Amino acid sequence: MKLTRREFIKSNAVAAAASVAGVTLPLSNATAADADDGIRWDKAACRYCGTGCSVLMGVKDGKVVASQGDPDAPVNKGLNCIKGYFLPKILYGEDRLTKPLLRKTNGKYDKNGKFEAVSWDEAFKTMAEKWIAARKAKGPKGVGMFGSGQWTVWEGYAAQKLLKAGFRSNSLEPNARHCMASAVGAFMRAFGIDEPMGCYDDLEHADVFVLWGANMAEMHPILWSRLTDTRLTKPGCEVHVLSTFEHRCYELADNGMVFEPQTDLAILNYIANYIIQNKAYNKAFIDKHVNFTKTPTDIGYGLRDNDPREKAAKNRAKGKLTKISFEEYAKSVEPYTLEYTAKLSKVPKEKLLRLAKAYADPKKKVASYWTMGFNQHTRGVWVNGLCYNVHLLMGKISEPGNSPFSLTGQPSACGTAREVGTFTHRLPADLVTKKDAHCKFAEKTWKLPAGTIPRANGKTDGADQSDISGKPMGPTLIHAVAMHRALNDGKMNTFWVMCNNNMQAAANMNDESYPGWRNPDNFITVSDPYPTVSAQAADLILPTAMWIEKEGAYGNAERRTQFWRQQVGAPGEAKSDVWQVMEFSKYVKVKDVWPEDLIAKMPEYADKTLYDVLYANGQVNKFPVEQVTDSRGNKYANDESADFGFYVQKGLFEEYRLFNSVDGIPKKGHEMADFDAYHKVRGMRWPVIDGKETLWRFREGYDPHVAKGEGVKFYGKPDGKANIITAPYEPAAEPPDKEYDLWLCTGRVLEHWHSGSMTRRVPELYRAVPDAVVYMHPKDAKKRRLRNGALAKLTSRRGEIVCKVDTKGRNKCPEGLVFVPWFDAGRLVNKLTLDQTDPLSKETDYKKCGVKITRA
Amino acid sequence: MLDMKTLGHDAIAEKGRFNAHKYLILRRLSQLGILALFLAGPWLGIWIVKGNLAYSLTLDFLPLTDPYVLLQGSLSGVVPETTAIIGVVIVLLFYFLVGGRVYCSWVCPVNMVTDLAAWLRRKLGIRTTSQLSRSTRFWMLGLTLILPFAVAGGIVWELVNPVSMMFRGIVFGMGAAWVMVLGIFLFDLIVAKDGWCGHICPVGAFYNLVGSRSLLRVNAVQRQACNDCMECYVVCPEPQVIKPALKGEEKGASPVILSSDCTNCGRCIDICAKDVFSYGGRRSKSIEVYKREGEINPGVQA
Amino acid sequence: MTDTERKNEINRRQFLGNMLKTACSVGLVGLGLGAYSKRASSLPASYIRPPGALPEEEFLGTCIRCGLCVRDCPYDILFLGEVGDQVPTGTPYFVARTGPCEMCEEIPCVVACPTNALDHELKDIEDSRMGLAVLIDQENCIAFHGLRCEVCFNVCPIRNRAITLDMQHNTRSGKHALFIPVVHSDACTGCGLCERACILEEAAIKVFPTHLAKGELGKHYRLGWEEKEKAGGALVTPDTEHRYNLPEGVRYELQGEGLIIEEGAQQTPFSANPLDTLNSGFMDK
Amino acid sequence: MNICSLIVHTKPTHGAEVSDRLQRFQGVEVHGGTEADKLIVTIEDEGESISPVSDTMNALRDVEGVVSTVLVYHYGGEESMEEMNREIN
Repeated sequence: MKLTRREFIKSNAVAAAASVAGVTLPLSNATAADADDGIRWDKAACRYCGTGCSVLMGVKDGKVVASQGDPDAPVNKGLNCIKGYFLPKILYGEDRLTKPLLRKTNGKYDKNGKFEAVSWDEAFKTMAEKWIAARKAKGPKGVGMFGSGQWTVWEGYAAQKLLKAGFRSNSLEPNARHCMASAVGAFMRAFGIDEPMGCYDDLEHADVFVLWGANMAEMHPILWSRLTDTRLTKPGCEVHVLSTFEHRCYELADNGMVFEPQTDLAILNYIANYIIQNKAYNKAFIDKHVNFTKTPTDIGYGLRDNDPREKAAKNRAKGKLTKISFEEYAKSVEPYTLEYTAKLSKVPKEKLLRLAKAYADPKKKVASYWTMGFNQHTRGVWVNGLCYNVHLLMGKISEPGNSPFSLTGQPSACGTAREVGTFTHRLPADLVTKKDAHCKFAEKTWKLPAGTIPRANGKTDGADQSDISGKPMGPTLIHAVAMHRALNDGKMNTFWVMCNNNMQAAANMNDESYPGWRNPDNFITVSDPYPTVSAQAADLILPTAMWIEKEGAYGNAERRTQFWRQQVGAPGEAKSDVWQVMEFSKYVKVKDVWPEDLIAKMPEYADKTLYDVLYANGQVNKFPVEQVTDSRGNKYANDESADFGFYVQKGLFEEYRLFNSVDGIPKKGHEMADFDAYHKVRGMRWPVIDGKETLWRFREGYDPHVAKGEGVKFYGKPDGKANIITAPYEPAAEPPDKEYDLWLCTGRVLEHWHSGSMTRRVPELYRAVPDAVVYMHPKDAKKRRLRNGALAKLTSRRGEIVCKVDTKGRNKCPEGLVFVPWFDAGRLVNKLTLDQTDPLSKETDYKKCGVKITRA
Repeated sequence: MLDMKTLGHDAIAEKGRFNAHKYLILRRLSQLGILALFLAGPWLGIWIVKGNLAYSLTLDFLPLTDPYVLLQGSLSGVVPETTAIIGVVIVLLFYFLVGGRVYCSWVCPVNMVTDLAAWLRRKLGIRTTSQLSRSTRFWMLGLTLILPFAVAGGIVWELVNPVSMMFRGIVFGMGAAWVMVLGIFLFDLIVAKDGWCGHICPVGAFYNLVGSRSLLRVNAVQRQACNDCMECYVVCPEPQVIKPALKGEEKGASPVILSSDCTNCGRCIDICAKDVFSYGGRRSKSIEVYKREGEINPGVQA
Repeated sequence: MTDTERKNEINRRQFLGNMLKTACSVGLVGLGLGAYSKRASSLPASYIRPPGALPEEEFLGTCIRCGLCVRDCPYDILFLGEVGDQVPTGTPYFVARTGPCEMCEEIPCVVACPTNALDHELKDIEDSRMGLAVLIDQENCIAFHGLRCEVCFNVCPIRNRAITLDMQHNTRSGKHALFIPVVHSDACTGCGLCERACILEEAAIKVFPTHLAKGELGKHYRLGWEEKEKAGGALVTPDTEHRYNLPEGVRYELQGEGLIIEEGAQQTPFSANPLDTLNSGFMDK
Repeated sequence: MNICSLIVHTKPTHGAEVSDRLQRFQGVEVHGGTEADKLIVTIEDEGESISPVSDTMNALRDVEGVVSTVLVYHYGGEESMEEMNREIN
């Protein structure tokens, strides 16, 4: 080992001090690496929730043999939750899929056949034939793709191009639609730009924490650990927790509140009312930075057109804001008195008052956190917005500790689904398909003829659109729930599900998802590492390289983009999602899917494949294959680059950056650093300008987009002002009645992630929490002659499941409500749930439907 | 001299193969049937009898308790539960009537092992015998009843009792209990004829005492017909019990085998070509006596 | 001596000799058995008796090894000791790591027991004391390192009473908390659900027979604060009020924080009243 | 070019926290001892550094959680940075 003179002197100095102090020092990095059995360590972002913990993976002989929390990661400082502890094991479940599998009878594809191993070539040929036929026969909505907030950034980006530009279809949705869409809707309406203004440092700076429908203790374990620490160490710090049942966060709560489902709308309006009545609002802030608006009410529940609840709705799915005055706003919240709200929500008055006072105290910094309790809500956009209202009234926003903060459930809900815009109505960097200018910009950036991307009218089920050739296309937007309905109705014929388990995850499985997938006219492709419920219901299964079997990037809830290198190879013939998307595009020719008049604009494209025009476009493929190394000289494989002959990830990311980080882009504020920079750091929080990260947005000094002297500027809106949007309490779609007499709420547990397809393959996690149970109040159980541990049958209007009763466990439900986690493929709780959505965000409400429970 | 190779041939010739093995077959049916009842639950889910020979519950109603085990427990200072006592009373009554060592020959699974060893001994012509006294088992019994007082740990004998061990082993899981069973088999085969059951087993000794006044007995009812073939002595696990009854005519002894060592196994009945033996009551007499007394006082027989 | 006499003599001697031999060998067997039983009846730490089991010594005298508890356990977690096992042959046990007690409310095993070896007085499963969970390895329990596990806490059926989480500041990371599981013997039944659920390769929390797991405070000693709480006040006469010599702006709370320097006070070494300075003499002492 | 090493005693159990704080100073490196609450620290000036080593040393004393600092080793040479960064064999 070579030493410089300086290092030599330093090591002498260190040794001298150590011997005097009697301290044994750890081996220096270089020596430690030599001694550590040849394990190669490298960083990666954790595969699970939106927290974005960094982990170090130890690889030896092509296998992950060791792991640790990254001690230098600012988010988690070497810590992990129990799922993170077992990260390597998710790669090595015994039943990894290693070959494409196609349903066949007598050697030919058959919808009712048995799965047989096929070559990738046969898989894609079969698929391409179906996709081209469906696109021709049924138009842009004939084909569809359902991706994920677990896709890496470039996977989402590649899929975005394939669907919007290649197949000229807006039928691309991520599972984030079921997860973050309401948050997005509210961000756009209030601030005109997506994602939280604050960051995780708020966890150390706030004096008051308010949890609105977020079980952080289990779903964001490491963030909860930070919140808890602040509560323990900061004098005067208090924690308020609101939910429809008591969960683990109540163990820390100073003010724990259990409210009647849906009445969060009323509680937030009460707080606003309290602030106004007591003149506690920050007048200077309001005058300078806030507009008051109102939203149409009685907007329905996103159900099918023929549902009586939809027919009864006066302003179905309407969301256009109209300006109002402060006085009109104040009047709109006036009915939400303490008495009325306490009665409606069943929360004791003194608790509500304490909560309102915490928000109204100008000296206290308040951080509000929420996840699915707000987002999976038929008034999700409203309720997100009502929380911003309270923060905006007080001016408690965009500064350390004062932060309304929407937490994400997936590792890249922000990075991939939202920032890349893999929604039906979006394009990268907050651009939208309803704006011609945005589409034109995307087409130019992608080197495609104008008119390639189908224009939308901004409504996901709105009026017909004309194609470039003047032919009517029908409405081009289609959201996740509508996709299943379209499959069910035979309007969409091919569907490709990637990186998520949508059959288990989507609501109303019995009436919509399953019949849709098994509709004989349809061809369903599922890409997954494991045989999930979705794979079982598919026609073609593609084996997928997961997580660190490919080079990847995720964006967490605090706008932190984190990269990792490919650590190991995938088993068998498994291939990454980005490979699958790009390879599939080679099987489709431009003339198969584009009309003649569009081709006429660029006739040289006529005989090319979608691969040629989308990925080998001289832009994506401009970075040659290079040996990936780290600063210590370790070498890493990159299977996609080896297969396609250029640095795939870099090419896609750098083209993506043309949407957010160069001059002349339509929307500013999403700036990112270049590809190579991210491999050198433990994530960076965008906007990254001149290599500098942004911690708090919209605030002078913290955000470079806010000029000196402006103080605060919500630059997502043309006038730089945020919207306070008044919205009333409206009841839920399916409250309990005589027969279905209990609320059903669904969710997750600490030990399992989402549908459990990974964590249930870790024996220790499976042993810790083997099956889903129904958590219920002992009195509710007793009334039904059930006791702890007994088998119960849960029945809704749509289906039934059987599971064990838990009256003693971690979740304590009030009388009248039960909670069932959805991780268990053996108890598919989404047979029960209703496919109700927020009419504005189209996000499903999994938290409120009626069930009855009997002895099984 | 007795030829081991033709053992039982006469009986088969005289009575037919079935009748020459009638009680042997019945005993095996009894032993295996009891096991089957216990196994029907765990194997087939048919719960007729639960538990094992120490305590069982039949049809969730009838309790049967092994008095020997319960006695050991009581001696360690435990007052038994009512259900257990009811079970003991039923069991004691039963064995008091049919003969204590009926347990040994009709119920105990070890009997099948020691019978096999004895059969092999005869086939292979192994003639070793041990110096062990048949009274050893009573010493052993005494010992197993003193131990609960003497050392902590309650029912000490049950730690090693091969009898309960084997039955429990079959019903609940064997563990290394087969080593004990194999030991008994080899002991009986090589070291001592009827070594375990006839000499050592305190369980047998206990039931021996329980049945010392039992009503059901084997009777050498046709003892004059005896042709001194000696085959009954060969197959009898407790041959010392036969002679007083079979050859005691001159001394005026009763033809009934009164010794409580007798296990009522009925092998002597099966093996005898002359049908000398049959089951009878404690006070039964030989045919001649009946005849004679019938002559003098015919009213007795009626 | 006649032949008959000699023969009788020999017989008598033989008889006595044989008897002695038998007695001796049986005696030896007895010694062996006694010793074996001593060893065999010391229940090993990982074998847990079913709910309601009497203290081990009594249990061994009472249990007649019938296996009815095994038969009536709906979760099939109970086994009878087999020859070669470390547990007395034929007696029931469970091993928490592989099959813990699921805490049936009906306690069918106790109902099934014919001899009261499983105490029929036990009516509420939460009153059972099969053993006591011990967080035995604080070095490897990942909660002590700040990882968010808490599986033992999550699965514990005596929720938030038998195991609680002690939240502490993580001095290493500086901004996270530790969630330390703490077992409470007044509520822990020893069911072993925590041990089974422990996600480590070798469980860090284990259930042991209570006598192995529990320490005992010296009989003379009481914890003062607990006694005070029980009594509802000080056991002895309270002090009269304490008073102190203190500079301005400084308070002293005897039962509270102790010395409290009021904010704003002592910003400079000078009193706000110049006369104080003037009258206090030179400061460079 | 100055290089010196010192032992920084911290409040009990505060080793790690203090270590983080110290490393924020330019030229300060902590080499271990967090467990023992006795941090082994080196301070280097880069030649053109604004704050000389002695200033840094004084500043360290005022860091929250630091109990005392003890200078153990000091090297003060006249070499240029280039010389210092040359590899030796």
